[in-house]
Amino acid sequence: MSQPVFTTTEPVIDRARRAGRRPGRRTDVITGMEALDQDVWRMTIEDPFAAQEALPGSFVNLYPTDSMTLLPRPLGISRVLGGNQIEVIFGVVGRGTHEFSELRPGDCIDLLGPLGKGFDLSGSAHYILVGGGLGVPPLIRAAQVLREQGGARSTALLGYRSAHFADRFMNPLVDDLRSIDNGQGDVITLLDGLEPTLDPEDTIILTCGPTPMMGAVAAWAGKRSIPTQCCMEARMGCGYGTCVACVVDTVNGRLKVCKDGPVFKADDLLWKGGKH
Amino acid sequence: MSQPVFTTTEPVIDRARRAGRRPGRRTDVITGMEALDQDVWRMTIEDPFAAQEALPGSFVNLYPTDSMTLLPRPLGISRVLGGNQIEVIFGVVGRGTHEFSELRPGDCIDLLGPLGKGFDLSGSAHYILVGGGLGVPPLIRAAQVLREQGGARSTALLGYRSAHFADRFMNPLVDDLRSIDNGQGDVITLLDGLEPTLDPEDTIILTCGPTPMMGAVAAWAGKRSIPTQCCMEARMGCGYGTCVACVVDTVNGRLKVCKDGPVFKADDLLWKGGKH
Amino acid sequence: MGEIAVNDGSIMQEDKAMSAGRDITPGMDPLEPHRWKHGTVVAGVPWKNPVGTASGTFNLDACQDYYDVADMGAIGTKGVSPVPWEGNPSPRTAETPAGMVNSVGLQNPGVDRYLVDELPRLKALGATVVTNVAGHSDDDYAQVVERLADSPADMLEINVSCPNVSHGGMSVGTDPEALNRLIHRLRTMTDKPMVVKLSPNVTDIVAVAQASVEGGADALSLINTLVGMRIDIDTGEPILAQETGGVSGPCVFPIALGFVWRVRKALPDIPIIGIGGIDSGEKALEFLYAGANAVEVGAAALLDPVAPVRVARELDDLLDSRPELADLLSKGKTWK
Amino acid sequence: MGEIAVNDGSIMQEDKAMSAGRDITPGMDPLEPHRWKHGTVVAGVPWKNPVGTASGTFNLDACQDYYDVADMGAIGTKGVSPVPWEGNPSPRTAETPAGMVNSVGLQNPGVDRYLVDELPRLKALGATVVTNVAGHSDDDYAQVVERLADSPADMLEINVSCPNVSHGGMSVGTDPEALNRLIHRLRTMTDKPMVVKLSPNVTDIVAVAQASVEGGADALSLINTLVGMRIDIDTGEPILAQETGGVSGPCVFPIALGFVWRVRKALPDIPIIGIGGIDSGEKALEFLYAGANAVEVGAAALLDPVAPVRVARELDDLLDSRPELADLLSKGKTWK
Ligand SMILES: Cc1cc2nc3c(=O)[nH]c(=O)nc-3n(C[C@H](O)[C@H](O)[C@H](O)COP(=O)(O)OP(=O)(O)OC[C@H]3O[C@@H](n4cnc5c(N)ncnc54)[C@H](O)[C@@H]3O)c2cc1C
Ligand SMILES: Cc1cc2nc3c(=O)[nH]c(=O)nc-3n(C[C@H](O)[C@H](O)[C@H](O)COP(=O)(O)OP(=O)(O)OC[C@H]3O[C@@H](n4cnc5c(N)ncnc54)[C@H](O)[C@@H]3O)c2cc1C
Ligand SMILES: Cc1cc2nc3c(=O)[nH]c(=O)nc-3n(C[C@H](O)[C@H](O)[C@H](O)COP(=O)(O)O)c2cc1C
Ligand SMILES: Cc1cc2nc3c(=O)[nH]c(=O)nc-3n(C[C@H](O)[C@H](O)[C@H](O)COP(=O)(O)O)c2cc1C
Ligand code: FES
Ligand code: FES
Repeated sequence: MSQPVFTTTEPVIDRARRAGRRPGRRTDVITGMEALDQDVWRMTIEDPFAAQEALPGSFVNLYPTDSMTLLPRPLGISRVLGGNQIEVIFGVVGRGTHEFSELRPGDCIDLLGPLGKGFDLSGSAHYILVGGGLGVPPLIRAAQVLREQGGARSTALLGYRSAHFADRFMNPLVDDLRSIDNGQGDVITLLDGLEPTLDPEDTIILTCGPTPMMGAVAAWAGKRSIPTQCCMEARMGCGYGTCVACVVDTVNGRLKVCKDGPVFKADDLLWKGGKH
Repeated sequence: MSQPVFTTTEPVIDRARRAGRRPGRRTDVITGMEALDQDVWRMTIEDPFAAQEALPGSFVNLYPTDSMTLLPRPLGISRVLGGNQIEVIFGVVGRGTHEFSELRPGDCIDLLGPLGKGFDLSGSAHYILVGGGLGVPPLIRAAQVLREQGGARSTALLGYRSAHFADRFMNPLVDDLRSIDNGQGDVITLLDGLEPTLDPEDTIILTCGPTPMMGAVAAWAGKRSIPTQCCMEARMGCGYGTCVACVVDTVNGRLKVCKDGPVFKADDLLWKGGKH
Repeated sequence: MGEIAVNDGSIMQEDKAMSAGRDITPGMDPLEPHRWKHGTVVAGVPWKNPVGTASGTFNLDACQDYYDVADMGAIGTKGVSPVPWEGNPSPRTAETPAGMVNSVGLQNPGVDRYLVDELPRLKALGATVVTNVAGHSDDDYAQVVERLADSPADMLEINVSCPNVSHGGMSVGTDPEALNRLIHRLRTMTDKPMVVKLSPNVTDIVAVAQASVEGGADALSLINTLVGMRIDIDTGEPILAQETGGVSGPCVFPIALGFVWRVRKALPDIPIIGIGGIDSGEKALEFLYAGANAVEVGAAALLDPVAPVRVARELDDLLDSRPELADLLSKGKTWK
Repeated sequence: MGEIAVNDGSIMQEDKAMSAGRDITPGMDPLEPHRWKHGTVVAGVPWKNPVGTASGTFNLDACQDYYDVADMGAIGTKGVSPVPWEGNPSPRTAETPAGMVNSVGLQNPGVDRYLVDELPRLKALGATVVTNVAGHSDDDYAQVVERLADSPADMLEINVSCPNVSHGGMSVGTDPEALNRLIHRLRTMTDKPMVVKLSPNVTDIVAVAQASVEGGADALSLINTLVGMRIDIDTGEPILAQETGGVSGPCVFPIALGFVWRVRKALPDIPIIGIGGIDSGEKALEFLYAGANAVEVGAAALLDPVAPVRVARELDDLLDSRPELADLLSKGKTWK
């Protein structure tokens, strides 16, 4: 009775490539699933296209199967593994991520992507990666690309609510890693601590985390004239730029987080309550 | 992460019994799955309540999981097996039965029932079970109950489109089995063949199959004054008598197939195009 | 915590229930003995919890096999007409994405039978009863209300919104003037709390709501079904014998919620019973936050007989952590 | 054929796709080279197949990464206004059972930018373009139509049905008189085939359709979104910043189909583009049997960029076995 599956990964990717297009939504196989903390999971997915095209800051749309949850769940790519797998790290927030957390290796998941414009890592400078909680994943990918490119120094400053669940992935990819949790302070504490060693002229900050945190980082960096790139979040309708649901206000107008971002220059963003 | 399941079979049945009620919809385990013919399947399901309460002619609601297919799929119970399992035999007609056909032992399926009023097997007579294709299943259950009751003689006359897929289940349960397929004739051919041996005063016909077939059987029996019971079909909204979607016209008004039936006396039915 | 190798059966069961468009609370047992904690009041009538059954999806003989009708906040019964109606031809149902479409057409045994059969039995079982009134004309409605005026029914619900009857029904419910006239007339005939059940198939729900209230309605219930249909692509013909029918089920939930929200904004004081696509305590709660005093469960009850009790149980527990809302409801008031 | 022991992965994948509310044809590859077999004609404009993209769910930069826009029957573009609009505040989307609710509010860069950017690029790529026209007032609509009058757009679609803008939009589309006046005025300004896009949030769709046709509409498209909302039960507040929004997706399918059916019955000759919840060739086909000349795919495209092409491919194959319907469509006629 079983009919051929409509979208196994490889044929979809191959056909799209032959047609000179990007592959649409496809059904991928989960290769690994690990609990990192209470309600925080690491999932690896086999998808050669996503693995090959992932920029630092790119995300993928993952789709739950429940008919109450049709919209995409955007998740940042944390690492590319072995050339044909991507890794995501996600927190259980609601119904969709709850469903994801119950998947196991060998199960399937629908995916679209990679999506979005990434961090600009072309400048040669000391990169400070400032991440908060579930904002850390895209910064791990940024660290991975910086390491692959070679040359640039990198320091990660990571803030967590409690368990430092992402340190072990970031650690091998940066020159220096400092992390902190709510009991001890926040990423601004870490930035203040790092400041004496910084040359603002030779520093680039990449940040991802809750918007208020990124606002605080941007304000801190602004005062010191350190160029900063922020990886933003928004509720999405499509994730690939067609519906205009995911906007953020910038000096260049209302832009789409999913397609014009998710990475924006801190200076271009109009933070809630005016600029910075 | 995995939470307790909301409705495993046993607790639902136990609680309902303690409350003096029937159990609502529950999730059962499939114990067997066998292809009987091209697009005809036999499925066995573990459900002690359905097994214990199944009348001859009872059906169960089975539910697909696809959100396009919320309504129940009523399927006749063909046999009770081992005291805690029921068997259904179904054809792949549309989306719901297609989904069922892809289930395998160990998979789960939602069920409600048993539902409906069954055949009246209290009369002592020679029972003629006249079935057509996928209408045969409830007659197998009737034969099973007649055999359990003991005493009554039973003959099955079964018509098929091609393969005689249900003969092997009916055969051990009746005194005589004659079957036919489209190439050879239909159940009226069989009835005509049986007629010389019949005593109309001591005969009861039970029939289930396509409505035109049952109409023909009822007309045949009517001419000979043989009491006949028909197991009817209708599109259902609920299957347990609450929505009035599944009506059939009778001399007693528009009745619910699911709750007032599915078995009706042939004489009470207003066949399309007037009463026979 | 290393890589985890396999899925297990229990997860599958829960996943399946959810993907079938059913909202379920794992472990919830609707038949467990339960003392209701959070009641509501609708037009002066106390309900022991804010969840009722929606008209047309409850039948006493069918439902009491599965639960104690006294456990519901209220029992909404099938529309009754002055004389028995035999409804529309079959087929009367079809499936739609996360929903269904029906064209039952108010088949019912008539008010006389109702008064000697379902109503007294429901009252004897301890149910709070909302009797749904159907008609093809103003006179029909008047006749039924007259017969019910000194019956033991707790509330009357005037169904001016059924899309499945050719006269009366939706045609009255979509015309504010005609509706106002009808409710006015019925108001003179009974002191029972009178709920007007509104149709979503209108341009301006507030005008219809206002016309009802000015006519003398004590409360509003909404929504009835939305007009819709399915076509069989093998024949090119409508699946329902009646061609079009009424859409209900989870699919109408956001639409129903929007209607309740807009009526509540326009009419801050009128009691509202929210209906449409409710299949969980959480969806019921959204209606209460939208401004409903109570809710009713319709199509979900067709897919599982105990769904109304389960929704009531889930909501009762959700209200524990929302004392402000629970308190307002218990006093016959609503959120905002 | 004995007992079969285990499920295999391939079945799982297909099951999942279906349970997620997506209608899919196993094995279908929308990007495979394909020669379209069954075209249609809408108000004199030939479409190479009967499937277009619905306004607001197509953006050239986003979609051309995934498919060749010339493969679609037509490309419906986002509503354009006389000047750039920045739309509504965020959040602008929420989920509903088998659907979504959006309150984008017609954010768009304005007609001037459209005329130098998206439109010429679409034409250069070989697309048949339906340009969606938005406005807050009659003058707004007039200004846009004037600017488009001698543009390369193939058809204009007047969006008088957006529930997400406070003036114009739905308020014109629900008032037959105002609508008739507006279409009359626009008619004098352009010879381009003019489609009026109707709102489902009305009591009498036929009156609105008739007003459009009498005003000079060459075709109708329906439905736009239904008003609806979701509430966050943790805060008690609406999820959308704008409170209410427009519901679309599979959940609206039976409702949309019913609207097309009723308009076709009342107006046998007007070309109709059917829209609402289409995510498969089969659902598209139901619209054609309901009397549509063509269809458009909206929300489904948000959930998979190639969905519109896939629907077109599936429909093209389904029409092979329906020569009578295919023949009618190719001549600009419709079923029945
Ligand atoms: C570009 C981008 C990258 C992200 N990367 C990560 C990541 O690497 N790890 C991680 O844990 N989370 C990440 N998030 C947040 C993640 O998308 C949400 O936590 C997730 O969508 C919640 O889904 P749910 O079904 O569990 O929650 P629900 O609340 O049930 O979801 C309801 C709806 O709201 C949307 N939604 C809910 N929370 C958010 C949110 N914070 N941002 C955007 N949409 C939301 C959902 O997508 C869905 O449409 C990212 C978000 C964006 C926009
Ligand atoms: C009391 C009763 C007992 C039945 N017993 C059996 C049986 O033992 N074996 C068997 O193979 N079939 C039986 N049927 C028919 C069976 O219910 C349908 O074949 C099945 O519902 C088709 O579902 P689907 O999703 O595959 O088809 P679809 O056509 O996709 O179903 C769409 C809708 O139509 C309904 N429907 C479609 N065909 C029928 C039908 N013939 N009768 C009632 N509803 C229908 C479905 O339940 C569903 O609601 C019985 C029907 C009834 C009423
Ligand atoms: C089968 C069926 C029959 C119905 N009969 C009635 C009725 O007699 N009177 C009435 O006011 N509403 C009737 N309704 C409408 C429901 O009471 C309810 O308003 C509607 O279905 C929306 O709620 P739901 O989405 O929970 O089903 C009926 C609905 C269904 C599905
Ligand atoms: C995000 C979004 C934006 C939309 N924008 C427009 C628009 O600009 N103009 C318009 O006429 N319709 C707009 N619509 C309505 C669609 O074109 C379509 O009529 C509706 O969504 C129903 O179809 P669907 O169920 O296939 O989505 C929009 C719909 C969505 C989901
Ligand atoms: S989510 Fe659709 S444009 Fe960004
Ligand atoms: S199917 Fe609901 S009463 Fe029979």
